Amino acid sequence: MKLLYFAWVRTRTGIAEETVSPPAGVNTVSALIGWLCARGPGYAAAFADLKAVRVAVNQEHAGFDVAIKPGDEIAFFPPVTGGRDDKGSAAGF
Amino acid sequence: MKLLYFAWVRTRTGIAEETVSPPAGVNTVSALIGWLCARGPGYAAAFADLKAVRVAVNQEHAGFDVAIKPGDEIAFFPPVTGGRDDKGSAAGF
Amino acid sequence: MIKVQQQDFDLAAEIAELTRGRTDIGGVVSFTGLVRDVSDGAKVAAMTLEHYPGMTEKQLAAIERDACARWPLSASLIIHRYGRLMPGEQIMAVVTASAHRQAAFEAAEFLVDWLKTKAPFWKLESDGAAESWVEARDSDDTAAGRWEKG
Amino acid sequence: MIKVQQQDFDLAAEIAELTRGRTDIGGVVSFTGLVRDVSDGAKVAAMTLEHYPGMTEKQLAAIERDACARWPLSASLIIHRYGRLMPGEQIMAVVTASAHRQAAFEAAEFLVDWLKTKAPFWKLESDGAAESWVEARDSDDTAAGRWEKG
Repeated sequence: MKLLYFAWVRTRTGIAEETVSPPAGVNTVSALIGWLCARGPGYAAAFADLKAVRVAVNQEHAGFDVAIKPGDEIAFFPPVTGGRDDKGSAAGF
Repeated sequence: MKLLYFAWVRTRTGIAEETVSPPAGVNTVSALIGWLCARGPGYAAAFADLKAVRVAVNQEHAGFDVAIKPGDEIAFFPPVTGGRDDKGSAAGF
Repeated sequence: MIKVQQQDFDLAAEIAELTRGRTDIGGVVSFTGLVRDVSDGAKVAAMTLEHYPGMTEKQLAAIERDACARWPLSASLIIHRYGRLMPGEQIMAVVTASAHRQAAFEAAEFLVDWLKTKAPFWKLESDGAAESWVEARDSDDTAAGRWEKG
Repeated sequence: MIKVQQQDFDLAAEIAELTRGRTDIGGVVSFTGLVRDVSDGAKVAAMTLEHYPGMTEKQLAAIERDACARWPLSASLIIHRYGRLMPGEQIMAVVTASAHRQAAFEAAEFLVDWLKTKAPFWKLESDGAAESWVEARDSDDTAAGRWEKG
């Protein structure tokens, strides 16, 4: 399966995308995250606060309990930040 | 005083602007209209339906009872038509 | 800024001029009014806008001041054309810039409603043969009425 | 129409393309979002937008379809840039065209609210030295929330 990382999730994993073949038992987003965290401290840091991480499976928003299978495209990213009002971000609108 | 006519008021009077010196007793918009109507059928047609005529004195909207004096700029025109919605005018907005 | 002119305008150039050198503006709303080719179902070949030079500019400047007093605008522009226009041509534009996008939207809508109902322009429509003056209609007054205070 | 691109855009050219040959459109509303030079009081030298190619276009197309289903639009356009942007530069634009000016205004505001809160873009701000990811904030969700049905 193809994995994609965006924004600070990407800066923590250290890579933007990779193709992985986890064992058959890794068949949900949660299980995939567990498997990834065992691969190194960058992954563990990226997934340390799951409340701050969003998931998409095949380009659709998904929960952590969603089933995944070989061939899926799975992306991890922070909540989107369209920019904020007033005293907010430089994205003024 | 300077008189201005716009839109169909202008097409009825037949002129866009003119300078007139009515007698001293003609000191309100109403009196001016009466005096103009006596000058010819074009004026009489322009002022036949006063509900459809708007007045500005020195570029400010005014009522028919407003006082006027030599040197004033007095304009007569229909209600403005900014364009209408939907099935309205070609001014689509 | 108020521009009453016969010639066409380039919206992007007008917005660029309005926001040039400004790095504090979050959003810019624009509304462009176009000439349609139908009026009450009848085909329109051309439209001629007549106005009262001098009074028009005064009234547009007054409503722009009003909008700036009611909403926190960084910049604003009203352009209105007069003369003969063909279907598809631009008639007018309103541009509002603000740090607050909702303020920019509301102020633009307020100005457009006002322009549609109160701006001193008269419209003569031609179907290619006959010409007729467009009359005012109540529904527009209703739209402008929602901005009245109290 | 959806355009996700790195390069800048010319709003007037985009509107002209969208309305070309159309003589049934009464009004065109646009909103252009700009980069500001401050963020929570701190100076911003540049902003980098990252997105999820493929998913971004899908989501923008879906919200555009939603807007077209809710309002009688003649045409619509969403442009969103990504990559490195400097203060004063255009980030995004929404254009809506309709025979009904209020529909055009409402649909544009709906799309802008959505883009601000839900569009899959992440923003990295730089003050010239350090860089930091912009986090989401609740007030924007509130603005988008007013469009929820029921």
